[in-house]
Amino acid sequence: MIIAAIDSYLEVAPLAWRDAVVQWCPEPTQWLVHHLITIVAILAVFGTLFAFTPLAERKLLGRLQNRLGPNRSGLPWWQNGPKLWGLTQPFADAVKALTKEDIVPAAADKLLHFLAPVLIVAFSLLTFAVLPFGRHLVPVGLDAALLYFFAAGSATELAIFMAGWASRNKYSLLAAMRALAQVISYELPLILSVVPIVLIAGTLSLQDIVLAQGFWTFGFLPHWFVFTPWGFAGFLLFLVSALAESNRSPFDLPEAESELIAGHLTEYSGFKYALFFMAEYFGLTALSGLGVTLFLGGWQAPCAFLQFIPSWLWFMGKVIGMLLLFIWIRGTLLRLRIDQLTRLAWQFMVPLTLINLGNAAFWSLTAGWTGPLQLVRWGVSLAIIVIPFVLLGRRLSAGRHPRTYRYAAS
Amino acid sequence: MTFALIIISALILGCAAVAMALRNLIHSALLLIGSWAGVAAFYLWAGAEFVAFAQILIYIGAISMVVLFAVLLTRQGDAPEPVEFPSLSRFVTGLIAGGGVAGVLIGAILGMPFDVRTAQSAPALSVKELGAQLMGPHAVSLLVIGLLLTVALLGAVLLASDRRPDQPEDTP
Amino acid sequence: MLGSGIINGLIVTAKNFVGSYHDPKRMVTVQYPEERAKLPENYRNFPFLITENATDPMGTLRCVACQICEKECPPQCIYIEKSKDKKPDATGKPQLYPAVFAIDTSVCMSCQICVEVCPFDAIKMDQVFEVAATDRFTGLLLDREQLAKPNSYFHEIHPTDAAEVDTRLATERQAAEEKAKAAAAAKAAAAAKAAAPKAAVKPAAEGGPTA
Amino acid sequence: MSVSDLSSFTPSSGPTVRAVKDPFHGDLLEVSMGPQHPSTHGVFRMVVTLDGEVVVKLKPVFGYLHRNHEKIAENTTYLGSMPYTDRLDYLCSMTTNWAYALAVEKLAGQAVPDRAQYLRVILAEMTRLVNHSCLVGFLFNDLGTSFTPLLYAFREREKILDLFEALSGSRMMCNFQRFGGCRVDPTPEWLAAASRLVDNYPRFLDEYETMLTANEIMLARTQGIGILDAKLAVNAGITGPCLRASGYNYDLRKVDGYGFYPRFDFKVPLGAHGDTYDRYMMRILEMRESVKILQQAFRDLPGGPVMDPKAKIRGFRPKAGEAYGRIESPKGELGFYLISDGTPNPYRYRVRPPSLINLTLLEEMCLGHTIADSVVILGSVDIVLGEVDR
Amino acid sequence: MESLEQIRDRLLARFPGATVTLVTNPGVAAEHSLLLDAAHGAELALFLRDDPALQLDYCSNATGVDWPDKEITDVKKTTVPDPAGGAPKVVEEKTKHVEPGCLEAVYHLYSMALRHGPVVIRLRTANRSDQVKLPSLTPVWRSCDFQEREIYDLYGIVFEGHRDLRRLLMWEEFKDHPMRKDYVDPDDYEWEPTPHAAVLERAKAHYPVPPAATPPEAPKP
Repeated sequence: MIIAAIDSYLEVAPLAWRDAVVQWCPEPTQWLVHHLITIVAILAVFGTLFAFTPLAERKLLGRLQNRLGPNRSGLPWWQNGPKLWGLTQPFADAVKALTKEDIVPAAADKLLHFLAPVLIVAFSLLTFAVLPFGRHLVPVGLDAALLYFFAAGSATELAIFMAGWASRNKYSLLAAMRALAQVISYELPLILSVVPIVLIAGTLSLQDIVLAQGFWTFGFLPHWFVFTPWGFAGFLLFLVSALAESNRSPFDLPEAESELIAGHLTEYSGFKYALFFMAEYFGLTALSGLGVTLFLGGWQAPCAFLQFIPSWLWFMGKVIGMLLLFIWIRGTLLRLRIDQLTRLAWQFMVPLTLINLGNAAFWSLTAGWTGPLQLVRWGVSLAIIVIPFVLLGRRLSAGRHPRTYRYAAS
Repeated sequence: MTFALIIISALILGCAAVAMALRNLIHSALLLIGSWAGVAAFYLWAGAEFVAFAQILIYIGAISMVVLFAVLLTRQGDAPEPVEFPSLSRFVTGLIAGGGVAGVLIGAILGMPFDVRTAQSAPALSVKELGAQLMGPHAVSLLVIGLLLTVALLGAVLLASDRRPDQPEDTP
Repeated sequence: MLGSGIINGLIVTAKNFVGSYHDPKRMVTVQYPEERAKLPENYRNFPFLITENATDPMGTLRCVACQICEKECPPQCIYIEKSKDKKPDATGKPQLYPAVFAIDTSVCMSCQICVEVCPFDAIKMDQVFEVAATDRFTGLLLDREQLAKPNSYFHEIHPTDAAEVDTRLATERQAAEEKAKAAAAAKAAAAAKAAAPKAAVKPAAEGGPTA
Repeated sequence: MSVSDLSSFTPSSGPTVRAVKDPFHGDLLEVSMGPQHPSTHGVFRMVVTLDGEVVVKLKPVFGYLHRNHEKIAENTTYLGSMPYTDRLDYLCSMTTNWAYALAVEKLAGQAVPDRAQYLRVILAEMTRLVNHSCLVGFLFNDLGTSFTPLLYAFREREKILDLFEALSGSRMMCNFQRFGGCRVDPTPEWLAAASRLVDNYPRFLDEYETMLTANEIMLARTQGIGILDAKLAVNAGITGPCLRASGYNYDLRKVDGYGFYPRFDFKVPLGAHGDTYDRYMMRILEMRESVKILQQAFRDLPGGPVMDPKAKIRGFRPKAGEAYGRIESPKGELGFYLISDGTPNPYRYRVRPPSLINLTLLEEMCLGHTIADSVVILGSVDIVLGEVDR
Repeated sequence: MESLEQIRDRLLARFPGATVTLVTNPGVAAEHSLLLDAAHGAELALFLRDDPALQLDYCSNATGVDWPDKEITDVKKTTVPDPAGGAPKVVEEKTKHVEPGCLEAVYHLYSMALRHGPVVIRLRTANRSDQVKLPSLTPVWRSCDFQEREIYDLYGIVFEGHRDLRRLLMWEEFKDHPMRKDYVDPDDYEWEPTPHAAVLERAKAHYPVPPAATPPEAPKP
């Protein structure tokens, strides 16, 4: 009984606090205060998450590479006090980013140069408005939430172009073009890999999609979409295009381009550069939030009896898990070349997502099958997606396989 | 509610006007994109969420890129040649053309049966019904548009690919 | 299968990640200022001059300013000026000593050729690597006083090398002493012999007048 | 093959190079991947002319690290030049010392005891492990990983460098060989530690191979890139792993049989395609062969003196004459050509640098590839600027 | 592999116009070499590379050597009968004459195909001042490309027929050739407190000694 009480209280706690504050202020401003608090809450939670993600990245990469990662930045006023395992590193980075000199090149287009970082952070923050953080914690319950998410996400390209163009530097323009080519060519597989979810769930609203994943067979087998053949394939395709969309590891062509210096960020320094950095991490968090909502059951608990833990904890746990997965991939994989990247998008990802769409259609048509037919359904669904994957994979890496070597006779 | 409408229409018309007047081509292109955003805001005000987000996704996401690439690849930099006004005849022909188009547009709008004033209270159409409508009565027009887009896509691919005949498609 | 190579790579890095928590062999870095890696005994950085004891460093320098190391040093960074007078060294023989012995550590590449060619084991390699100086010109130009370190320090940093050098020097000193004693004894014997015939003559002379 | 057609030799098997000026292309972009560049392994500069992404012309520029090592050597004694040879190829100082000592011993007819010969083989093969693990780490850095393979390789390299430090006193500037043997006799503990390290070195190689050799992105980025034709390579004097990657069997350890190499049985790996992937695999397979040689060398290391008792440290005056000694350094054929006129200083001291001559065909290898590939091709050729510019 | 004499005779037979002489190496290594005359250098090299018996397809090393003008005082001992009928006296006349020096390019050729040892060939210029031209062997062996550019840069031998003869190591505007024996290196060093006075004096001529750093001549008592 008590657990249920606590659960219901914790579940609704953020809303209760907000309503308390709203009651407290005068009538005309209540509407405004209501929304302001939601915005401030989101910014606070994801702001600190953004602050600690680079630290987690550097420590995790360090551990991958047999070293410790940052653990030196203790407390500022306590000279040789405890080092706190480097937990105060984000504040040190923030101070560094703020105090660094912000150089604007003379020939740059001042207005666009200033507007680009502002726009890119604004657009990537907009996407947080529709993510269902908890059972009751949905900032804006839109009917076409998924479409809104992609609309806000796709506007970042405009900001990248403005950054590349405004720096008035040949390399940054070249790199901006390359970044646009990458983002545009991976938007199609991103959206197409999500369409099967809409087809099965029958709605564009994210809250309903999470609710559609809310059942457990035998109490501990969740009905998350990722545990279906088309769902798992969709999740992998979503993962790869999310990596490309947010310029992360195997596709970090524009920014880590050792040939074109720092891509469209070459002429930025100080706080503006930190803004671009922040936008990249917000975009990454938003995309992993969407991935969690669509494929991993959003705020649903993995097992029925675990539901007493508040739902927004589940959501945050899964998002952090996705971020760690991205960091892990960054610590291992090599970078693709620009033409291989675009070929992967058009010749491998797009056909696979279309086939996956067909697979989901087959899945929804055969929803009625029960008993042994269930196995047949799974088998056929698996076949529909695995066979093209193997064939396209073979075509993509035609003639490339690890070689065996002969030794000289003499 | 009309107060929001005034702001949105001011935004749309203002951006379009300034875009037309500016010398710097890139700035005017961006202002054009601003006015498209205004149109999206208008849809939101009118309660049609789906159309608004589609507008943002397509216009601001993709078509703006096409416009900016076109501007970049055709003109070198942002130094436009000065536009000269030599003769009255150029002014008159301009006026006639503008007047003709404006007349047709206003005639079409006034002739429409729906009542402009009560637009904002239209019933909020849910996405599911919208989908059903699209797939139901309007399926034919949807397929025609789809066909048109694929043809455009294939045309673009053909146009781009025959530029380098000797470059084999699958270089390592 | 397309992704198998990538998945193997991920598994290897995961093993390293997990290993870094429980497998000391994997964590190779050391927290420098607090923990210090143990330097191997043969480690060499900049040369230093050996003095017999710490009390009177300039008095008991082993170096006899023979300037072999100055000639043999590839980057020519040693500068020696002989002293005018002589002072007795450990074996008592009067030897010259360096009035000025400067090593320009900004030029020295610690190649230890000076140690190899020094016949008197007067210069050995130190193990100091924290030698930051504020001024490029005088900070790194070490003169005789800064270079001289007692033999006990040499035992501390190169135990086996120091022991071997000391035994060799001790045997040489004994040999020198025996030779000196033998020479002294021979001189005494010769003097005695010379004195003996004189004595023989003298008694004869005494015998003569008294007879 | 007459003179004319060789100089205009275009790589027939390489990617097609667009000769005709295509009207659609705008002006070419000349990029100077300058002395300060994250992936040119030191102060090396390539003036690259780009058509969009594709390299059309590539001119290497040298001389940023030129100290005129040969003029210095003419003004110091033979022994005085030995520490400078550490600074030539600062990744493998032991093999460079040995090459110089070999040339001077050939010049002066100096004998070397057996234990010193075995020790030289041991140290040379350990240096080969150090250099190849370095190269493989840097190659993956150029390919875009965020330092993970590089730090795995460095972890192994550090263990070997600690052994060098315990033996010669310095990790990279060993100054260890003398004319007639080695300077210090290794202690039994050192030998035990070294053979223990060598025994579990293959574990590191297996971890590397499972992690990266079958990686799809690695295959896509390196196979078929920077193809080097064997015949052209021989004519251009390319030696070492780059030549063997093109399938030409020429390893000085087998050809010259210098030192005690004929006593060890080891195999020489050969590539088939001569592209960047083959060059990478050559290094991995050569590391496995070096481990075999080391195990045999540790097993039957003889006793006896490490330095020829008659060898003189000071006043070393070889008779007038000249000699050319060469060894198989990890980068290729490293040679020393000495002319002596009876004085303690050499009259002419010439170093044959494998890194510089392996760059002769850099342009032919990079033509037709993108700029991202040219960085990887340069990485696979394995140059060290100390040796290139001397 | 046939001995150098046989190679020389086959070369002379094959190219009657060329002069090929054997240069003996007095050292222990006894690697003798063939001095080819500059005019026919390229054809001789091509023959060495293409001859089926030799197949010297790999030029390992191309080195520049500077032999400056040597002052030779040849002592002629003549026995002069003593007019006064005593024992004949030996009179030494020292006649000093200057033997003209030359710049030399030494090539070490190996055969990778037949795996046999070095054949060393030398090409010498007429003198060290104006006639410093030699035929370039880069068209024959591509490996001499950078090495000949280095010899041109450090010794000043101009190689005709080289694909792209530019300075390899020094910057383009550098005038002199550093590796020549009579090269005087510029003395505008930055001031250094190296105890050796020679460097100090030369540096002082160019740079005022910074007041703060007193040179170590005045040793502390």
